[in-house]
Amino acid sequence: MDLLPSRDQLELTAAAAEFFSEQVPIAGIRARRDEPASLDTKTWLAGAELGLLGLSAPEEVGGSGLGLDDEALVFREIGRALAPGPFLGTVLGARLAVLAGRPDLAASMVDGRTAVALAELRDGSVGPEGLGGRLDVLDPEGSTYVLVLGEDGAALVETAALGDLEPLAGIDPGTRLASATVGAASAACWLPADQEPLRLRALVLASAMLVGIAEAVRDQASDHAKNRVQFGRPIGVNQAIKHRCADMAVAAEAALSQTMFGAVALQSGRADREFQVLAARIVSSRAALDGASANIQIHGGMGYTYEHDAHLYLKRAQVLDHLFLQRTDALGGLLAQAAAQ
Amino acid sequence: MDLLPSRDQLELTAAAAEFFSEQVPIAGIRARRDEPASLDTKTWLAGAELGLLGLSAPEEVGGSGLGLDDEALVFREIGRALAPGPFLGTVLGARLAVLAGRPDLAASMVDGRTAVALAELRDGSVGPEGLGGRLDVLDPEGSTYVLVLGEDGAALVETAALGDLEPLAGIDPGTRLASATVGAASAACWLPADQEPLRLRALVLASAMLVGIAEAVRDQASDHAKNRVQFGRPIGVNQAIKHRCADMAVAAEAALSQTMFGAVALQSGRADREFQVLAARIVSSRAALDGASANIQIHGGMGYTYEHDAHLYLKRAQVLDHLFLQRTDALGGLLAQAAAQ
Amino acid sequence: MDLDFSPEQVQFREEVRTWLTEHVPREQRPEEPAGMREFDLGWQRTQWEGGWAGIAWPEQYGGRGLTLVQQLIWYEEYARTGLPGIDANFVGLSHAGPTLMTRATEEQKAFHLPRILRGDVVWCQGFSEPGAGSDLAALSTRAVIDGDELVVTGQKIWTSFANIADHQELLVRTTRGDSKHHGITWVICDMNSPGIDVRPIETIEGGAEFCEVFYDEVRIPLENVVGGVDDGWRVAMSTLSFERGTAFTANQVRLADTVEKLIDTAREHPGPDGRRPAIEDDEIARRLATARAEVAALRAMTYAGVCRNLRTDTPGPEGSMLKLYYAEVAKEVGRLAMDVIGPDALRLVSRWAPGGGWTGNYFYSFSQSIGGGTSEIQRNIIGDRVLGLPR
Amino acid sequence: MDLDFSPEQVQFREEVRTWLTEHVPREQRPEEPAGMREFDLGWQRTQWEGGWAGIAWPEQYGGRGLTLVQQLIWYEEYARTGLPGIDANFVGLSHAGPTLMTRATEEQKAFHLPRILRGDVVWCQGFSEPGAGSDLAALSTRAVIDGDELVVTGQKIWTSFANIADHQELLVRTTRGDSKHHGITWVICDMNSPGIDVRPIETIEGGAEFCEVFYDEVRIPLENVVGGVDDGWRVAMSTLSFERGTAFTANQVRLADTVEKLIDTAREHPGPDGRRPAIEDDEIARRLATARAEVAALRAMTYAGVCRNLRTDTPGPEGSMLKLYYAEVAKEVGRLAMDVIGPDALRLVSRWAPGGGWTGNYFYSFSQSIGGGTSEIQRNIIGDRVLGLPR
Repeated sequence: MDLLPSRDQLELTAAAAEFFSEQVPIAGIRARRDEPASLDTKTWLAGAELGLLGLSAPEEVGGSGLGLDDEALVFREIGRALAPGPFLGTVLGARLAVLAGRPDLAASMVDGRTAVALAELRDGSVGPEGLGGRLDVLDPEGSTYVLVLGEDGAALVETAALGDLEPLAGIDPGTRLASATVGAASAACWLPADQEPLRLRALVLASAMLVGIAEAVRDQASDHAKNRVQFGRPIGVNQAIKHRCADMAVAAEAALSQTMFGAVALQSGRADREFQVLAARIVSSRAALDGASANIQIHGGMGYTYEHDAHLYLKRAQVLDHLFLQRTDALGGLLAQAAAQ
Repeated sequence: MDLLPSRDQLELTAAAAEFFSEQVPIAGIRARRDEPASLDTKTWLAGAELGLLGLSAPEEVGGSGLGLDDEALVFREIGRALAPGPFLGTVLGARLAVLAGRPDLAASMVDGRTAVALAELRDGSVGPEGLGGRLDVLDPEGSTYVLVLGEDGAALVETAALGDLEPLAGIDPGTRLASATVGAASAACWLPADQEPLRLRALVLASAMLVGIAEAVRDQASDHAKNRVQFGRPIGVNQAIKHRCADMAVAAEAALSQTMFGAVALQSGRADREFQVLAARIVSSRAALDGASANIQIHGGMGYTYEHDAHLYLKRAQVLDHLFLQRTDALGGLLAQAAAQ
Repeated sequence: MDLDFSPEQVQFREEVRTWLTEHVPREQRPEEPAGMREFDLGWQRTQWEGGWAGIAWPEQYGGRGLTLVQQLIWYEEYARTGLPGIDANFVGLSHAGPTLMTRATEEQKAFHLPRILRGDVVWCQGFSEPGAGSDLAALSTRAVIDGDELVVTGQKIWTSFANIADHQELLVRTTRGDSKHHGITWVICDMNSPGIDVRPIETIEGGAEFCEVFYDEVRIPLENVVGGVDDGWRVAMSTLSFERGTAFTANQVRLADTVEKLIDTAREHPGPDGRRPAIEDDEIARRLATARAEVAALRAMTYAGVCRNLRTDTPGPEGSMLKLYYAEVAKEVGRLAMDVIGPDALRLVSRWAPGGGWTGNYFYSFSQSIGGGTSEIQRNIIGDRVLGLPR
Repeated sequence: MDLDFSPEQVQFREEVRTWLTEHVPREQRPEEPAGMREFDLGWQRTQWEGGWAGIAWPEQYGGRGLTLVQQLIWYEEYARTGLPGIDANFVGLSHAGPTLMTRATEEQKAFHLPRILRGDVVWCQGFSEPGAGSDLAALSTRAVIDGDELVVTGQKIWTSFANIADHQELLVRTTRGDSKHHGITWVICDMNSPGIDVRPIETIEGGAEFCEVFYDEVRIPLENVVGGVDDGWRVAMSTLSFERGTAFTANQVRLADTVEKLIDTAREHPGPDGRRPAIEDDEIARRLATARAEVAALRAMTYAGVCRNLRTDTPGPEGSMLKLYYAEVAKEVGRLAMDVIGPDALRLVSRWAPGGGWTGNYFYSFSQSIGGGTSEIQRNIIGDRVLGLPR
């Protein structure tokens, strides 16, 4: 029984963190706000080169064959760095392609040539025969496929098959948003839910990103509390600030522990894996949203400016909070489970 | 437009407050915890003598002919003092008797000879023909009637007609609780809801008591924060304490203002009276429950002892929170109203 | 107690309502600064001509000399028209004007007050600095006396409408001594003076509501000082307590309106289960009802506060209670709306968009517990001054 | 990472489970003190005889010398039997025992530790005083050295089981100097000494969980001092951080069990609308699910904490995170239950009643954020020691 990162895992996450802080600084989100793509191709390919897209993919398709725990730890860094770009869709897409018997496709995703955007079904349905309905698409620019999760399974559908995308103003300057209405589009790959619970895997990775955000805002707020002086003392001496930082720390710690628990539970096929993953999503969403909100308040006026990073954490957390499963559905789903093992 | 107490009203409430603090000290609740009645007859009659039971009753039945605002201000003092005894039932019962054409009965309530207990219908129904079902009865000892509020109106039913009451352990040492199951009991008086919205009046008085509790715990917590020294300073210097007291003060102020607004709105027959009264109940319940809970925490270990008064405020607030209307029904009812005037 | 307005007050409300219906600007308020300035000043001038400027201002300064109740009625009716705030005229009418009335010389009053009421000029406020937020008295923008002028160098922040203002109520440090409250001077700064540089600040909601103002040896005549050199803290404090008076009413009425609009949205928008309207969700329904109750209580508190002011004539720290309660309710309404709209929460819609935008409103709501004194500062004030807790 | 216990650990759990099934006391725990003492000590003796006393205690002190993982497994399985806490044995096993191991002389250890494990004696704690709650070091119970004895006069409070205890870990002030942390002495007090008066304190939940202890010139041999006269603060601190280690696991498992029981209650009890079961109410359902998620996270945090302890061997301030999170979840569960049962909230039912009592549990839940260090103190510790914020 071990819930702490191994030495290898610490090295892996340090490398990922270094890549993001050097190649994908948060300020880049503001700089690129009017670009069609939230991340430039060069950086995307550099990330692929570093192996970020194939951590859990088998070696046959160019992956590293690591576990979901490793991947979750790296997605925590993606969340912490607020790295934009279709990491989530592409990593999940590669797994789908592998399990659906399309190693060629998976390989082109792992090496970064083929990007997969996320599409959330707002209305309609998806199945082995294809997709129809209304969708919200995240970061479609440059993607070859979109990943759509349905009740019965997950599909990869060609982005081109969605027809004209209507760009929308999204809340997160680091996530492009578009809307699509599709009559009928065929699925390039289909993975039935009873073969692999891809939604749970997606939730683990989203939870890990939320954990990274919760930790980042805890640290940003604490740093500010140490350095910002008002009334002759750092504001962190005030319990209104200190206790709020403490609450952020506790929520982040709970979210991290539960998310790793969920990752391992899913990976090891525990009977209560769905329980544990849903619980992870619930506590990590709360930690990130509450923490990001508190961080804005702690920064006062500065936290309300576009120039500061504080709002970017909140906005990304809001986006993640709506991915793969609405919060109320996660709660309903958790209550429907048998008690934890 | 005036929402502040007049000089007369200040005098009236000062007299009531003095009576309660001298004749009905909170410590008496602990002292009488094993007595059948929560208040002794002598004190009850002294209260009647002072006119507390007939504030809004017409002079013909021995009342003072004052308004609901006056009565609400006095019930705020009853709440603040945690005074036990069937004040609420008897005052409402007297109004019911007056409006139902039984001034004789009303007169005997106003002068304290006839006490009216509150009965909450848990299951069953009440109408002009009478009452049947399961009831919770509050402070039945010594009462001649119970007051039952139904959807269509309010009834006075003889306590004796309820048959054997089963005494229950209640949460509030200052409120006796019993259960009754009634096949059919006739109503001594019946007041249709379309003639007089007695439930709204009951809610105003209960809200006023909740306001008194919210103010009492605000004051008790603030006093403690000023006097309790830890780490060499009064604990009130700590924002964890100070800000909590501030929140209590704001909630109490909001509850007081809205309750008086509701009282006047009901009294003057404003079109939005139900809206305003339900809003009063909602904010005053929250102020009292949250405030009483915070007060226990601020008192630390002492607040967790039976010997301290802190728990008595919480327990009374819980009882009041369940009277006449469940909180969720108050919220549902408020949402069903048209917007405020 | 009663909720009845006197026949005169009822008639006053009728007049206000009629006049507003006839005179409220029909055209859209321009978003670019010059047009916005023209719009706001023009509208103020219309009010002035109609006799509605400075309802509770003393007659000697061109006001109507009526009570706070009439002022309250005006703000209620004004907010009900759905117009935005009093915006570019806010500082002049609600901060600078009242300060001048209390502390300025007759000459200063005679010059400035009529111009404010008539809509001739826009005022802005220069109090906060990057290093002096909650701790306002820590301000360090320096002013040196040179002959009959102050020479000002430094920086201010969070200045609304600095880009279109004519005058600024400016706090500067003239003496650096032992007490940070001593040595501050309150001075009227001409925003067209050489050496002033104004830069807009973009907010998290989008758009530029505030500016930074930089001062590089800006020369201000000493005769523009109000209340005496080094005595500006006392002058500024009189403004701050006025700020939390009835001027706040319009915000509240607008919040009540937002809650009602959100209830309407919840009736139409699919709820969390994707089938029933959001309002049929038990949790959402209860939170909507709670917001309704709290907004009602906010109004009741305001009324009680006005009554208290009528009796005592000195606005107390109770204004902080209103401000705090308002901010917390506004933030909860912001969050609640995000839950009502579900996955639509990903779409950014400006709160000024026709039909209202809930995501824009959500981000905007974060400013409510920061601007005009953070909720933490309000809790300090309530703890210290209302409850008398030790510092 | 993995959640798999080693084959030895799995086997250990099996053994624990089997043994507990066979040996758990069937009779009701008596409520009167003498019977309760006999029950608790008898049950500890049974565990000792079965080889389950002091699982993570070093072998040299009669323990099993196993790791915290086994200790965790024991607590998990123990709590699953539905037995109450380790109660009268708690202070001996989880506070006093570990302190003696770290700080006592070989003689003291040899005398006391086996007696604790064998269930020969009950220990209680004498730390808090009426004037020294959160500020423990402000304690003023005085001890004067007289020959080879300490003479103790003063008062302690919140002492569980003082009425049935044999020994007490007692903090007294031997020197009053500049530093309040210096001059405190940790001493073993014989609870049968003349001059000790024990009075029960009734709680808001009903029943007397705590006692006040009064000392009137109580004579304690100096050889009972642990860690040196005046050096008791350091001794006490080692106990306090142990307190927030695995001993806490049983509470958590019990809280998880409470949440599951509440879910069962919500399936059966009518909800707020009086028609559907409470669990079909959207708000109640979400709060139940949130509680489930948080209790799961509490376990995950505990596991992560045990893993950290295995690596570093020094329990850090992270224990305060667990304690705080636990307390806040427990309080929310207490409130939630009141909403689940609706108007039944007026009936007082002890949480020890067969089937469980939600009103009793609600009042009890208030103690969770007070006892063992208030939630405010935990937040201070987390802010100061985990986040390094300025004091």
